[in-house]
Amino acid sequence: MAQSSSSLLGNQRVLNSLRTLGLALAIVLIAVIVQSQRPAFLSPENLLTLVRSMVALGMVACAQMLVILLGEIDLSVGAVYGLAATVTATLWLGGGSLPFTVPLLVALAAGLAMALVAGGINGFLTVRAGLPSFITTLGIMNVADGTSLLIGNATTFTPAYNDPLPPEWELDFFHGLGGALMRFDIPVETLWLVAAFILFWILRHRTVFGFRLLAMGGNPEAARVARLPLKKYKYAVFLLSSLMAGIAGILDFSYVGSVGPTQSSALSFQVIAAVVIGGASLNGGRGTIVGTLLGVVLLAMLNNGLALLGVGSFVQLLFIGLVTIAAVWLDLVSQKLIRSAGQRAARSGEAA
Amino acid sequence: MAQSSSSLLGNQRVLNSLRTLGLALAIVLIAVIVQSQRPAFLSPENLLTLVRSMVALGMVACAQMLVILLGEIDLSVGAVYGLAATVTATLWLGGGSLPFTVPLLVALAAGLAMALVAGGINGFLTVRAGLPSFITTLGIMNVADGTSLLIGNATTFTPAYNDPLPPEWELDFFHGLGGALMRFDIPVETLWLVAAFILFWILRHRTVFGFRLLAMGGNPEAARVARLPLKKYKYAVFLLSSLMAGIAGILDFSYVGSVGPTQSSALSFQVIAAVVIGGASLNGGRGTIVGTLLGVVLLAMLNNGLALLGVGSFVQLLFIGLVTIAAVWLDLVSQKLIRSAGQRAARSGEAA
Amino acid sequence: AGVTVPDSAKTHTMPWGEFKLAPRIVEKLAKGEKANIVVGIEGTGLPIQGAEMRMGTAKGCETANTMLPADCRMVGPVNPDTTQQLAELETLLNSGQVDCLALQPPLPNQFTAIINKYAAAGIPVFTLNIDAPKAKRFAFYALNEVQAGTINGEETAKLVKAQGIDVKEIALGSGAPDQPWAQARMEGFIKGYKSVFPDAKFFNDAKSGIPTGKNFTTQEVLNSVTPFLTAHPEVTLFFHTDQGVEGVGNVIRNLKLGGKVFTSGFNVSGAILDSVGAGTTLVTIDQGFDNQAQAPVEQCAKYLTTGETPADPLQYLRPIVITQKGGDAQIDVDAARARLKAASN
Amino acid sequence: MIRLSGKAITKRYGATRALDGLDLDIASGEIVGIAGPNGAGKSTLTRMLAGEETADSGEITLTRGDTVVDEVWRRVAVVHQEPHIWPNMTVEQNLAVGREGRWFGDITPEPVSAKAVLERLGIAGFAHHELADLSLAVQQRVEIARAMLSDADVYLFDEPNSALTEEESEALFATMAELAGSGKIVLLITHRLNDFVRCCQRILVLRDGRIRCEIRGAEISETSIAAQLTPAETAEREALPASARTAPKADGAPLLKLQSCSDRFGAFRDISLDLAPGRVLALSGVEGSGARELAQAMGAFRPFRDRSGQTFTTLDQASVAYLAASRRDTVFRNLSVGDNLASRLAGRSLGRLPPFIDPAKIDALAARAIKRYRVKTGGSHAPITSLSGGNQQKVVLGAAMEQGTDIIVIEEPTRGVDISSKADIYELLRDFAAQGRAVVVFCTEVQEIFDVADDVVVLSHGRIVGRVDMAGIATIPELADLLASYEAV
Ligand SMILES: Nc1ncnc2c1ncn2[C@@H]1O[C@H](COP(=O)(O)OP(=O)(O)OP(=O)(O)O)[C@@H](O)[C@H]1O
Ligand SMILES: Nc1ncnc2c1ncn2[C@@H]1O[C@H](COP(=O)(O)OP(=O)(O)OP(=O)(O)O)[C@@H](O)[C@H]1O
Ligand SMILES: O[C@@H]1[C@@H](O)[C@H](O)OC[C@H]1O
Ligand SMILES: [Mg+2]
Ligand SMILES: [Mg+2]
Repeated sequence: MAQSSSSLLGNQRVLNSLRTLGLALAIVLIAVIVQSQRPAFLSPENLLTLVRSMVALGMVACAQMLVILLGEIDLSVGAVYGLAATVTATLWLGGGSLPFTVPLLVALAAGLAMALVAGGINGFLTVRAGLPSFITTLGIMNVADGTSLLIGNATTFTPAYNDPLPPEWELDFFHGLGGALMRFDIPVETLWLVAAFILFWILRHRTVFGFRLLAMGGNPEAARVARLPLKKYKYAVFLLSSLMAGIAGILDFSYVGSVGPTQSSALSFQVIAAVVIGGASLNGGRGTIVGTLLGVVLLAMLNNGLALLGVGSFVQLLFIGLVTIAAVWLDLVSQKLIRSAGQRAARSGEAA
Repeated sequence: MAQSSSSLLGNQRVLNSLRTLGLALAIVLIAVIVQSQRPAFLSPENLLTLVRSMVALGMVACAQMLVILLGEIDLSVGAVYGLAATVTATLWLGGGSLPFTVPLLVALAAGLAMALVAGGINGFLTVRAGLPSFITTLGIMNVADGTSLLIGNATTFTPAYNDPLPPEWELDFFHGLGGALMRFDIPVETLWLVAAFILFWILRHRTVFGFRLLAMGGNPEAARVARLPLKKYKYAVFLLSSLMAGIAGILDFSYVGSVGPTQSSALSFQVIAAVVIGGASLNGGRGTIVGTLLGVVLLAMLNNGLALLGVGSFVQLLFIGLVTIAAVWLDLVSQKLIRSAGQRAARSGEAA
Repeated sequence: AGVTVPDSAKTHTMPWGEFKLAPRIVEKLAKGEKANIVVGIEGTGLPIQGAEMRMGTAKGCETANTMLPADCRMVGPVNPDTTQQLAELETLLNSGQVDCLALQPPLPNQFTAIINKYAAAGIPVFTLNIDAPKAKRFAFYALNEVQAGTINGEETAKLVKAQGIDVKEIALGSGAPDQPWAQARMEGFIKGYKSVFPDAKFFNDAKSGIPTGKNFTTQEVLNSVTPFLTAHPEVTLFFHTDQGVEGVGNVIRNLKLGGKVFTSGFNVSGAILDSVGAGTTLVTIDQGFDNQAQAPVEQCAKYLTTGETPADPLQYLRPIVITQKGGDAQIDVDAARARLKAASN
Repeated sequence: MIRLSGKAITKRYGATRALDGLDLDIASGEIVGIAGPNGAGKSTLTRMLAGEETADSGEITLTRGDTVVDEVWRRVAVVHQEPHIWPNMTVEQNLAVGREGRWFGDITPEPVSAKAVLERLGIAGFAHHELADLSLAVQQRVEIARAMLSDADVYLFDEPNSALTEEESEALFATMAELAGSGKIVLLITHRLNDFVRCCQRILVLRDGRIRCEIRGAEISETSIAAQLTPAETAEREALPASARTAPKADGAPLLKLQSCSDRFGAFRDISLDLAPGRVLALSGVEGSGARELAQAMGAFRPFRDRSGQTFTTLDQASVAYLAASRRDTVFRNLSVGDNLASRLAGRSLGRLPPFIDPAKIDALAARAIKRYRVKTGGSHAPITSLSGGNQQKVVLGAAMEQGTDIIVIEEPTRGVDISSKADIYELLRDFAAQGRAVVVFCTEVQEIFDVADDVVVLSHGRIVGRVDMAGIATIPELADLLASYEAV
């Protein structure tokens, strides 16, 4: 009896960990289909391209997942992504609307500081003023967009062709942040992505912080009754979210080699989509890093695959819509199957 | 006792109806500021422009509010808005990728039917497959965008200059739908807006449908136990939402005089913002038509006012962000005041 | 010490009928008040375009001020948004804030009705970059997109021939493959290229351009063109209709396909010119966004002070063709750099 | 004559047999009690009867005279253990949901009967208040009002009075008796054995998903029911009357001193109170007396306002854990049993390196707590939503007690908990206090006050109207009379 019940427990854990199986399956399926049409898909070059294209999305999505776990949302990440890069560029290279320049390191610090300020305001307005975060972050999205356009004056900045040219070491250092290629032509940027995933996994699944986020998101009222530090945690997730957006913006600037005005809402949208595809609930209390990773992979792979196939843009939209729906559906169906298998296993365990 | 409690009842009702006072205040405040700078603001012409600019936003927002009341979301409205107009245009005028044309009335019916199909799929996937509506409608947004591009072949359709020119009466009829000017130069479109607000106000506040939506959104589990027809209602709101988006798309097509491929996500975003600004909760169970109207007015007036003031487009973004936040904040503060007045009244009523 | 508006400006016969300048404009100019020249574009925050058009507006305004006192202002949504742009134009119209309008509608002929309203209100309207030929506008300033695409195609083909490049297949891509201007450029490119190589094989056609990201950013181009080129080794020439050509150059460099795969396209930036210098980008066309904004602003002032307006409403600006070495009706990389600097300062 | 019968009803959740071939036969005219320990299957049975969930097997039939009713659930009204109400709607609107009566117009319940029911339940004054702003007790009464207003043959009351006071319960029982008298079937589920004695003519004892025995008429007494509920436990532990307990005298320095403290919204005024270590303090008072709000304030869940108008919380003086009455506000429904138990903890209790957690450590901790608080569950990884109401209460109580604060403040500590566990919980609370800490409870049941408290403070109209040292109280009726006399002031 003790034996069977313990095997059951083990079972339940296994079941829990299978939660995003359906999504993984959908990804494998897409990979198989694309590969069968275009053998270049699984080539090392293309896989590198694929991973590289996930960097910003993935880094920002990890933090966004924590925001969503709390039942909040951060629509401003796209704008902050642009803001951090633009502020860095303007301060470092000049040419925007600021009358002075500063050394690279100062500019980088200022770029990230701007991101943190945005996050801090998001936190303040949501926590203190009690505004819905949809409004707060929508407002800050506009403010951040406006600010970066004002500061950068809609200019496109290119360090390598700037006049005056920054010192060699600065150019190298900046390129080294994200754009430089390591062995096997792996861009430095991808390391950041890997690091972010590992750190966020630990944060979410192996720290008191992550544990409490889960509780707070599941029932904020109960969290208030249990006197969990809801407010502090809200600040923390908004700051993290903005910080990751800022870092991603600067890394992409480094990788691309230039930065100009961007349309910010697109990234925010993709990021939230990835998190939700990954099984997080917009009502809070549910969400994992592995799920988020899979959501990011799905979106990135879909774009990559469609580009590989060279389908026209109209059809691409159709595919993206249909495949997203199908993947989440598959995930849902498999979750249901797994759950009922679990119940059956439990019953037979009891009968034994 | 009976007397004091009945006066209290009256009191509490009044308090309930004051819920969006803060927002109304914010709107008045903005109006006063803009008017003091630009006397043209309150001119009849400008007020007409203002109202006209609210038509699509307002009509779609009313229906979206019902979706949100149920705790769901419809991101596809922007795409459906474009789809209905494009389908109508292609079928009526030719020139897209369809090899035939049909009379205007058939084309209009087809355009609206397409909208309803989109809504039906949204409903089906959310209700039957149990997908989060964020995913469903995001997917359908892409599918609808793709479809309208495929059908319309990214052509820009202009009835008045079409070759062959449609019959005179069709042109007149079509223009009469939304674009024609009535007495005092009031465009027909605005009548639709007024009608939509009245109908949706009745639907939300004076029918069982609206009453039950409120209940279902506030506590779906209790609604299930009370055997409210949750699924039917979900279908209904998604269908309504798509229908209104379709109608708005066709009306704007009539007013603008042409339609082409547009970027669809912007409208969805604005619509949701208006609803949330109007005090609806994205968790469901909270939302009024008057609030939504105020949200729509706030956004439209902000755009109008900033255009009048002639601030640069970058600064406009800043303002839009800040004012949105400030308005919702003001609303919240006033709500808190009203609510605590209510609590105190309740307390004294109870003591009596 | 005001400006007297000549009679030829007060009423003017256009191909579409009679134009009557609003008396209030005549009066205000007579009083010495400033004329409000408004440039309304599709997206003030669009990469390259937004910044260059702002410069152009400023330059045009300087010239305009030599003719009459003028205030010039650029309006429009930050990113393309038809509804918002339309509402803004309506608002400006009925608050009497515009005395002359230079407008870029989001789509051809899309803003016919509002342009006609401006005309009816006695305000001259010019279009730029995207035209509304059915509307009561005075003139249109832009590239002839088909023609510019054709030139691009021809010049690219000539270089291919001259350098003995082995082109197996050609792909067409765009940030906005659904837009008419993009399709016109692709169409022109095919035509121009085929005038040299009639049997050239195209991977896709003008209606099915490969989408490379609707925000025209390099990031998006990298994510879409890299896999495409990886999967299609037979494609050795990639024509890109807009600023995203910068990204294509990057992709070719990143994939170490320099010398094997080439690109051509539109617009300039430091990186694009670098790629032209390296021989990877064969041809790029500087649309002169600055010129597109500058010309109608100057024309506004000219009309109000002299009543003159171009006889041909299609004022096509010369496409500035940039190649590595320059040549007939072309400029080389260095000259292009100088121009770029001028256009953005 | 209405007859409700069930044959071999079975319902399984995973490995749990919630109902295990239950047979049932009830005729109209009497109030039938259903007794059973936590997790016995009582709520499951009500859900089956009301058709809210379908049984795995078995049959439920309702006959009226000779006719068999088609859709049984249509004739069943339920008062759920956890109120199924709409927090975003007013009390009046809550009554109308699902039986709106007309398609257009201002939707309100049928005014005459609604007013009568609300007045009877004493909540007419709240008719236009949103339920979110009201206490659990009011919410529970709204749930009752909904059942009263429905036209049914069968009325199921699943712990309807777990947040009601003695008098309020009395009124409820009178209504139930009327229903039974008018030929309806009335079922009552409760853990207050005294309620059975007061109003039932027949009691079914449910254990492990089956009806194990029936107690009728004169045989009904608290002891006889208790004996059936816990037959395994040979030595039934009688709760010690307070006079026989040895709580330390209130001599240590008070853990908390309140001097003329008031509530911001005027729920209570001018409260002066010392909370002595080692003792269990009960706050008593009807809904609206301010007692519940005072408990919340002592739990640092609501700010106090001192004489100078400054606001402060008890957290400034001591560490406080607080537990709200409604499980809606205490249970993390997205977490497992184990995680709920660990939810209030931090630091080393969750792992060796503080910011990091060690799942194994949480497991061990949860396993210990499950045993200690006697939670009936499939294991610490089971979702908390799979637990019966009483077992959920044990989990949240455990979570608060494991927190190890100086003071613990609990509203309705044993709401929904069965009698054998109640005794355990009282003992745990007293042990807690015995370590030089203090416990404050707000409860509506006199029995509970009698069983757990060392001191009682009675509030009425926001002021303290009486203080009782339980050492001087020997019987429950004596306490009840005393409390009633204070409240009547
Ligand atoms: N949704 C569910 N999933 C899994 N198990 C469940 C579920 N609902 C009930 N159970 C189990 O069924 C059994 C009976 O539960 P039920 O709620 O009927 O008990 P109860 O008699 O009402 O107890 P209480 O007095 O504590 O309310 C319990 O063991 C419980 O854990
Ligand atoms: N006086 C109080 N009344 C009601 N709730 C309170 C009170 N004090 C604390 N809480 C609850 O306890 C939780 C944690 O306390 P708080 O909000 O101060 O956050 P915090 O991040 O811990 O801040 P601090 O660093 O000031 O302790 C909050 O969710 C809050 O609701
Ligand atoms: O060149 C393009 C321009 O003509 C269009 O209007 O916007 C995008 C640009 O790339
Ligand atoms: Mg605190
Ligand atoms: Mg129960």
